[in-house]
Amino acid sequence: MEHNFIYNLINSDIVAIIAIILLPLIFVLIYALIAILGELKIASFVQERLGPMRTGPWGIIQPVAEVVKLIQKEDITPAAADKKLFNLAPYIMFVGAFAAFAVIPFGPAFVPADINLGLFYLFAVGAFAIIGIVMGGWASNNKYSLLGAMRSAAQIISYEIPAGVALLAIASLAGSLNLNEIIESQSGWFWNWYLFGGDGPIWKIFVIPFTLILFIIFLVSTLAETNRTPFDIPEGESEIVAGYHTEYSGIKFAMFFFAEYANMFVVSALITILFLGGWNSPFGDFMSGPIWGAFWFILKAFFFVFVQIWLRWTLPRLRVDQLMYMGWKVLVPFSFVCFFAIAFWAMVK
Amino acid sequence: MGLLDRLDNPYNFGGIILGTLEDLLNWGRSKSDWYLHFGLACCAIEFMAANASHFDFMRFGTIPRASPRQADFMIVSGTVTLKMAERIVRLYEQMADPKYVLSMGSCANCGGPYWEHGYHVLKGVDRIIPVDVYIPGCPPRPEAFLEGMILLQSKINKQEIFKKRKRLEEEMKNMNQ
Amino acid sequence: MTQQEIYNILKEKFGDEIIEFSHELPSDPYIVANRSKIDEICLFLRDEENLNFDYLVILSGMDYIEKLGVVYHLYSIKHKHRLTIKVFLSKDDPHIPTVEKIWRSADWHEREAWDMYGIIFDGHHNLIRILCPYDWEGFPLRKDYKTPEEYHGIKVPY
Amino acid sequence: MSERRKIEFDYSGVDTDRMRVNVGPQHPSTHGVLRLEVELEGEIVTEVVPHIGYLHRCFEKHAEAMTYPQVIPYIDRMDYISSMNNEWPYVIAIEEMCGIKVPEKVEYIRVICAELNRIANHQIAVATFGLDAGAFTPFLYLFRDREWILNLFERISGGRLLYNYFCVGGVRGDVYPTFKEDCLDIVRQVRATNKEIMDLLIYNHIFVERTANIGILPVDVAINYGCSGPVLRGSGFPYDLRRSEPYSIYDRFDFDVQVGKGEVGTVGDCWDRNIVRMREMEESCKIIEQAVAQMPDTGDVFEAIPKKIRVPKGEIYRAAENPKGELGFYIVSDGGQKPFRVRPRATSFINLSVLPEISKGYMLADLILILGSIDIVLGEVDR
Repeated sequence: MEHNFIYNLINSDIVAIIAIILLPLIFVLIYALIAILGELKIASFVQERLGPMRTGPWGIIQPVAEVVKLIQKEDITPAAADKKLFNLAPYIMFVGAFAAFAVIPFGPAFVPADINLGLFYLFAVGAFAIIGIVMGGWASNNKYSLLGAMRSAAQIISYEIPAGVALLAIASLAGSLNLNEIIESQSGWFWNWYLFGGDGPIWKIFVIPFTLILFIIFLVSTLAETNRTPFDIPEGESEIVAGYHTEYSGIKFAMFFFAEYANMFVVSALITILFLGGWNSPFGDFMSGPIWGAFWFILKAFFFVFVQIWLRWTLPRLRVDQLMYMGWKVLVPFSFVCFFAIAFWAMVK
Repeated sequence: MGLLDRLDNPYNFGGIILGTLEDLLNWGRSKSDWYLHFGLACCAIEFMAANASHFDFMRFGTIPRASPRQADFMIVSGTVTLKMAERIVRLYEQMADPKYVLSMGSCANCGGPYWEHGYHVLKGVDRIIPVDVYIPGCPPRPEAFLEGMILLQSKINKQEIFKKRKRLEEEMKNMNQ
Repeated sequence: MTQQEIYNILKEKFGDEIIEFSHELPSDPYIVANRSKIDEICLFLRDEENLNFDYLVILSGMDYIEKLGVVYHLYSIKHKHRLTIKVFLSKDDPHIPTVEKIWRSADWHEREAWDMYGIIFDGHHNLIRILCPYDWEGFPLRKDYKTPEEYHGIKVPY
Repeated sequence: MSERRKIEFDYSGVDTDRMRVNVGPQHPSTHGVLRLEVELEGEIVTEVVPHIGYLHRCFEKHAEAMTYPQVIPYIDRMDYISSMNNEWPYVIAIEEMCGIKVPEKVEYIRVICAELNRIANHQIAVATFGLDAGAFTPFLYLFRDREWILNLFERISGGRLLYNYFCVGGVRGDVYPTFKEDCLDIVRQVRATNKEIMDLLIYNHIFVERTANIGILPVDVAINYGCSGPVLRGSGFPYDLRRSEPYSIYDRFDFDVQVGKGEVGTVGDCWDRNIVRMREMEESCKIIEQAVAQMPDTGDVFEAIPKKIRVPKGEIYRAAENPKGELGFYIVSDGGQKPFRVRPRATSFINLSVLPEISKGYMLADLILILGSIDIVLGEVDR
């Protein structure tokens, strides 16, 4: 708990815990609104148009309108659906996405739960999303939903493996599964980031290609895990209507919607932690400190959220079997090669 | 526009914007309209043009949804045939309340050029589902379509949710008596 | 090859099955054939080396008020010549052999002719309505067709 | 990834249920109101049954009830993406029956309009094809350019989408003074965007993977099914009415008939059909440039328009190269003011009939792409 300024400030258990829980929740809600607006505005920018313009100046409170609308929509549960699972699925999905925020270190002074197995926990909770998706898709009793859920399950499980191997490689470099320790081991200038082989003597340049490839593998895998283009086949609009959430409306759809954006942030944060030095400033001691740490962390994470949105409006969609091919025959072997190289480097360092 | 425009309303004193909950709800619904595009014929192409960068239908806060469950209003653009009529009714019923229908083009309004000899054409989509806004034209220009969208938004803005509920409750009471 | 020459070849091969050849300007020339062996005539037209009508341009059903008809427009991509064959059918017995085995595009055309005119193509594998709903009544393009008042409870006339 | 050709699974030892899915009539990517009854084995399509007629607007019945010029607006509404091209075979047929010779200037205006409309049609075809593959942005880029062409059409005919511009013996309005410059502007703009689309979409690695070796249509099958236009040419067969039987003044222009060559996959796959459309836009640009250079500045476009159209008794079939293929009209006249019968050779209707043949054994996602590559317009399929 020493990494938590609230705990140090108040030092009262229950109030501190509530505050610690609330802070990420508020962050998620605000972030989701920003991300939705970002999605609309970036899409518009890419496509040479303006995007929402009629809600506030430049349409910046558009997401608020969406939320206000979504909470007053009729909440339909189809008669043929499995009602319990159907109603539970979106909340599981959202809980899964939100639980990941428990260990994300926003700055040197704020980690909601500083546990030793942070990386492992994050990885485990990240897989929670497919339970929600498969549940929702199956319970909807809709063929498109079922197809979408099946695709999603196959996709997420396949891409956990290269992502997991990438995590292992970084863990072996850092010698820890604690997220804060991983970040601290990358402190200093930006060439100490694991993207560039981590801290080490000059002949670490031999390992830089492997970490760079690993970074790309991890980026691709996370795109697949969050169902973003070019891997958005679980909700591929042109084929299976809206995929697993075809039958969802109103607030339950909003949960799926929020969870998707929350997941985007989680994986972006993970990339930041593992490869870009988390809350470390890129310029050594310059602009570093608790507040600046949070700034750098959110800036880096938002950059990857932006990359995901950018890719979505640029690339076409892959097909299911191509996705599997890519996962098993390209990413998995390459990630193993990188893992061995990096582990060897970690040994001899 | 919407809530922010109501600076001249009776609840307003000294720069503070006040409104009723109804205003907020109406504002949300009118500014965030997700549509189900029921593209049927020629009008669908003009609708696509309205959706594209040149006219940018998204400015109004609309987002296309492929699933009727998540849509707020349906755009019926084109000739409705008898074979299609039942499908339109079914999709309309699948949409979540509150829902609206925008009839685009003469064919959907009244049968258009097919009104006389079209043995297989439904003479107006309002024979099977309630329509909120009619847009004339064969096909309507994208500008006409945008005008229709503004009309729909202003219609939503003027809805009286709570009064209607009260009235319905009274009617129910009277019926029970 | 001109249509007159094709007519001569056909007349020689099929004799009485080919009834007449008409060529009055400004109309296109056409050949009138008997319905009973139209599938054999078509197969011959497709497979004969110097005719080679491999492309069925269009197959239309017709209503000539007192009788029905089927018109075949053929084209040879190789020799670049066209041919029009007409077959007349009586309204009481609108049966004609199918040509869907010869040109696969005839499949949908014949279904359409059945849908619109009620012409029955003997031997067609799936002769059901194509444009109108499957439970539609009557043949809309016949000249004496009356628009129904109601379909599934929906009023049809304006 | 490209070694995977066609998916063939041996399911003999497995007891599975096949799933029948209804794709359409309201579906994001059936290009209108087509309904496909698809039988799926997992994700593999085992059977496709198209159900059409959801937009059956009784064109042929209307044509019998209208006078000859009144039919033209209904013809516009058949293939509503390429109206100018639609009107052409109809007016050619009637002009031939009545023995009308149209002025030189009208011929050039018609060629330019038809080619511009061909570009507009192919832009929509490529755009929606990209949309089916999940690429939304090229769709908007192509629609942005299409606006230029529509603006020009609006200036000469008054309509954005449905023009009613060609009439028997001429066109409904003369061109405006800066017409030629505008045409050349459009050609420049189209070329610039097409270059961008080539990079962004056509040669995008993911797009190539998605569309190459998918939905292969052999040329003999295509001919037997009566396919025409880019669907037939994509299979490598150079059949183009503008070249094989030049109507109007197409024998005066120098252009190539583009065919699919199987550059990234097999000849006749989805990518080939799509690239034929992309390259035909360039050919149309060439024709427009030549036509603009040759077009006479003076001349009365109304001089050959008859006051009253009375078509002599008889029948005629005339076809023209529509962007989607050979569009023809079989017109039977009984000598009156109304046609006895107008029977269109609906290209999309015939091209669509090949879909069940070429989509078996591919995945559901491929089926959508195969459908997109055929480029149908339901208004013409159902008439």
